[in-house]
Amino acid sequence: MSSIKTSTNPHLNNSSSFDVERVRRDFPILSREVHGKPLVYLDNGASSQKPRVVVESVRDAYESYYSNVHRGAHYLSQRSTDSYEEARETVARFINAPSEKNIIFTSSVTESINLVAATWGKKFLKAGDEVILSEMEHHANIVPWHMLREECGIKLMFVPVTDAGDFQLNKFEQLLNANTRLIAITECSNVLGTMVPIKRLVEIAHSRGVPVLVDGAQGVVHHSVDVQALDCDFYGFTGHKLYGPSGIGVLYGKTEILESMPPYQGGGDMIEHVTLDHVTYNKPPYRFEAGTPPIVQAIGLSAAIKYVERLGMESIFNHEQDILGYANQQLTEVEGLQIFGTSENKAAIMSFIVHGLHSFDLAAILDREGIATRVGQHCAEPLMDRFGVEGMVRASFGLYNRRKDVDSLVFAIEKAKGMLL
Amino acid sequence: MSSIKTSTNPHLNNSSSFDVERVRRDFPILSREVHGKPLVYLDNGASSQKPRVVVESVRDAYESYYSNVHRGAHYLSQRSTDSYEEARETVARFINAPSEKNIIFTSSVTESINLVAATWGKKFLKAGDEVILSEMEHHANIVPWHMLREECGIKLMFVPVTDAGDFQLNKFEQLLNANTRLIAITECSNVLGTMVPIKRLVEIAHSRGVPVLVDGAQGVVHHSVDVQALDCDFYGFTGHKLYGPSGIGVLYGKTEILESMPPYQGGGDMIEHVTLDHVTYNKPPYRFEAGTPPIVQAIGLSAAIKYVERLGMESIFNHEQDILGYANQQLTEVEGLQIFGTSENKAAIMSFIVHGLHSFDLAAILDREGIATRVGQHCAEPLMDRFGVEGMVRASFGLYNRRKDVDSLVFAIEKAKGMLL
Amino acid sequence: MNASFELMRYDEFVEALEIIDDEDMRFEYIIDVGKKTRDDDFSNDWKTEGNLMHGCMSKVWIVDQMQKDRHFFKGFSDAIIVRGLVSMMTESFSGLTARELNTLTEEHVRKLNLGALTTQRQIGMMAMLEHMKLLSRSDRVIHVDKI
Amino acid sequence: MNASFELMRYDEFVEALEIIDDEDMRFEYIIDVGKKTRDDDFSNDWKTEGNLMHGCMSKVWIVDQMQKDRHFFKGFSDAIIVRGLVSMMTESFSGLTARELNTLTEEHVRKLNLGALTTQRQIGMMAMLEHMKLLSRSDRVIHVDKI
Ligand SMILES: Cc1ncc(COP(=O)(O)O)c(C=O)c1O
Ligand SMILES: Cc1ncc(COP(=O)(O)O)c(C=O)c1O
Repeated sequence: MSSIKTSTNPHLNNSSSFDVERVRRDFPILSREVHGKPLVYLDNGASSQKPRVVVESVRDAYESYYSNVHRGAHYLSQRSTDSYEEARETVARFINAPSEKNIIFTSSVTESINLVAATWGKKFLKAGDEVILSEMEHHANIVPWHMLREECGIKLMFVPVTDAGDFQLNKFEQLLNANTRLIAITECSNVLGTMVPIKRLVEIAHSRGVPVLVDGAQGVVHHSVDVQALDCDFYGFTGHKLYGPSGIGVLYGKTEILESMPPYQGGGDMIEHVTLDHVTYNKPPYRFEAGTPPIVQAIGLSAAIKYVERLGMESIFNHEQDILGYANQQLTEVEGLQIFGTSENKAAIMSFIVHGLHSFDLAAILDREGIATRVGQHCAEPLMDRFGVEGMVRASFGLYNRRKDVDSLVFAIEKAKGMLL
Repeated sequence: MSSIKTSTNPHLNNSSSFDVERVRRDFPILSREVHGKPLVYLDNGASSQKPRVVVESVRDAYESYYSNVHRGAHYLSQRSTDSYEEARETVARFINAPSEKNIIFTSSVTESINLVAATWGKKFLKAGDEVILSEMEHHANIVPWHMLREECGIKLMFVPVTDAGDFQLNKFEQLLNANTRLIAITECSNVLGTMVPIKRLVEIAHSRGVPVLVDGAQGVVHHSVDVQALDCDFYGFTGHKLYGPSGIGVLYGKTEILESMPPYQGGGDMIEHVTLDHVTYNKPPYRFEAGTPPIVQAIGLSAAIKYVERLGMESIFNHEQDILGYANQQLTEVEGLQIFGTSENKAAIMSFIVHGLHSFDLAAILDREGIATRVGQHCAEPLMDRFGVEGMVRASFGLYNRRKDVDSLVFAIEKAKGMLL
Repeated sequence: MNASFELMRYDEFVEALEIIDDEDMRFEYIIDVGKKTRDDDFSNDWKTEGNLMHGCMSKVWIVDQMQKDRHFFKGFSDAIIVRGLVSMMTESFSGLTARELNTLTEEHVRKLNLGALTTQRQIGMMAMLEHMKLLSRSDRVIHVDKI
Repeated sequence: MNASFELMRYDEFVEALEIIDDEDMRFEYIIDVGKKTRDDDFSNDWKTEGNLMHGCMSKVWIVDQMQKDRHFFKGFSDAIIVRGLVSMMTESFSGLTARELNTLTEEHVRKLNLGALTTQRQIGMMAMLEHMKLLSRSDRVIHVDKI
């Protein structure tokens, strides 16, 4: 990955193969105005916008072949089941899972992680067992483990990050011990942008026989993922950040592990037989999909994945790294602005404060200028504590952002300074 | 409610105020063909089709104001949050909840029931405590309690149904005892159509201090619901059966009960504060909505509710009762056909077998005739055992069905008999 | 809205905001109110956990100083815009009796017509009003007469 | 598909279905095959839990009778349409050695071109083929020579 500090980086002026203006035309919302100004959407870390093909696939499903899945013997039901299962195959191909049977659909990555904590966690973890997280986890990858701590007395250990926001493999190794039972780690910090060296981390963890869960919520959006190459045991992500619909998430798990897990929620589709006294459960992935699943959302996610595949994750990565490099350059020049997260390996996320300005005031003025950013703790309170701040403003970039958007951001920051200081 | 046995029922020829042909034009899918025949969609019990306004509200959300909710300080985020919270108000109004704070969005009624079992259930139930269900529960309202039985040793008691498929209040009263801690009951059987006398049941249960959870998955679709009049403690339903999107469910709970409950899943939005060692939780309903919720699905559900409100639940009920009466008349005349569920209080659901024909063969031939029904155990295996059958064919009617659809059904059944016997 | 008491400061705000017909300028007006609320108007001693109003995106402190039977609120926030809003609320609704306070409704907030404000902040202001009402009934009231 | 062995019965089915160019008629063809498979072709003794193929919507039993090194399958279902499909599968792929069986692929199933069948049933037939392969390697094989 490219360093954001080097402006001589070959990618910086080289997103020629990627025609961003053309790409933008696929996203109807991007041409709207906010407070009378053109929308500059820099809140992709929270959720991204949807290309027309995604919205169309949703409409088409409802208007031409919608039905419940796995249930009816009729044509529409089979047509919907095919599309739903085809979405599972699309996801499997996208992250290079060995089989679509390794793919569980959930409603969000939050649910994916909770599922693992409540099934695998509750079955295999006991008091005194240790789970290693990092200091830069999203609450979604802290609270489920905290709840397990409350329930069964496991211990949580946190790998600290450096001032630059880098993950420290050596500190991680120091935390590993005979009681370590799981590593639950983000692939990419939603605040700092830092990419965690997952492959290396998995090697180390596996050499000690410890499985690894990866929170890929941010990672999967910014670069191409190969769960077999990473060799992680679980990988979760959420559809709405990957240009897909809201209400859909994914959990990948290795076959033997999924097979060893008890079910999560109980209901239709996840059972084999139910009598008044006894219940037997279905095989994975169905064992973990109780009730009517988010059918059309899975179909929409599949359309989103095909869309980014068509653009190419490599091209998206290069394009975003170009924006990131430019943003780094431009923001560094703003007086009083402090960037958090300056790792050499980072995704296109820029969190910062401007000294003397309250972040809420700053974000509010950016909003009046049509610029959507996020402000606050970013569901990462421990990380805010680590950096001793109450909140940050975050500009997180997506495949449709441009250098021009960075210019708008910088202009608006200067305006805010003028208004508030 | 009207008896389906009386053809002199005033409703039977009296759906004049309800122009079904006009209503059908709101549902694009209904004009499609299946296997070269016009689609006759009679699988509404599994999931219903979506009116254009629902699909449009989803498209509009994505194309004109989509963003994550509760998070950003920017315009789109606030616009999305408003729409999401407005959906909560719509749901509250629709089932007459005292406040929108009583409404939790889930991904399905299956999740709603699992939520109650995993939070309220795990906190307040212990070994030996009894939960009363009925013999006609959907697996979604059996398996979560079964899982709790496995985990904590509670006991499940099942109220039997009569041969006509009626719920037996007296048998229910007999099962009530000092160990009874919860009644979890369907409002309407998804197989038999039987309406359970919830109001009366709640009175009896409350007189013993026992709370009641109502599975309204089918009930909410067919008649108007007033949770305050019913006085039930929990009420769950699912959006996709109510002409809304897939991937959205609802849990209503009384305020004091929700406040007494620990959280379900952990993640963003459901917390107040997170440090490495400690977590404090948000108030209901947010405490129970971890992570990014099904934003656009809630908005779509709101559009669906407004749609049925516009038609009027009363009119929908009367219209469907007319179809039901007609279907009962016509199907009774088919030689060898046996109807399951002949309660005087039933919703527009007809389950049956034809003696000498395997239900799968029958449903397959119906499908070739363009008629979508469901066949099998309908996620209600104990009920199949009760009636001593391996499966049934179910024709479940929605607001857009017509007497004509019944005629098509009967015609196709006769054809199947010709082909198979 | 048919209060039998006068809300002079409130009426001034309503009038000032009515005259401004540009959203951006209304926004700047709030910033100005925020800037005018100086740090030294709000004692550091009051910036305690106990005086925090929960549920806001930035920190908001409100205190209620009672003189005779009338409540006088002071508020502060670390963010200027919010500080402007808190000031408008506390100044608007000071000088009332508990009974009078309780007659205030959403309408009072809505009438400020802070179109520049997004709905969430409107809700935030409603929450402030509710918070002030609660505060006035709590044991946190500072009885100035007794000091 | 370049099997070095012959599948006579299979080829007959493929041919017959190719000639029929109407979906409904292809459907009726399967029903006919199902009807021709009589109850007395499939011993009641074989209708055991153990011989059930799981995951089907209706009951499907399959047995494998081995003569020398060749597998001869018989199948039955309580539903006529499924019975037709099972019969086509078991008749098509009987008489092969274990090694030959293992060369059979999805293509063989697809080539039957049961357009009248919806995808799920195609998948069902794939599952049947897989089930037959597994069965032939299991201890459930009935060795006819030894009887
Ligand atoms: C009575 C009843 N309860 C629960 C469910 C489960 O609904 P869902 O699959 O949407 O969670 C259904 C629908 O199948 C139902 O009919
Ligand atoms: C790193 C990370 N993990 C988890 C999540 C939670 O995603 P969701 O809210 O879709 O479950 C997010 C997004 O906010 C995230 O950035």
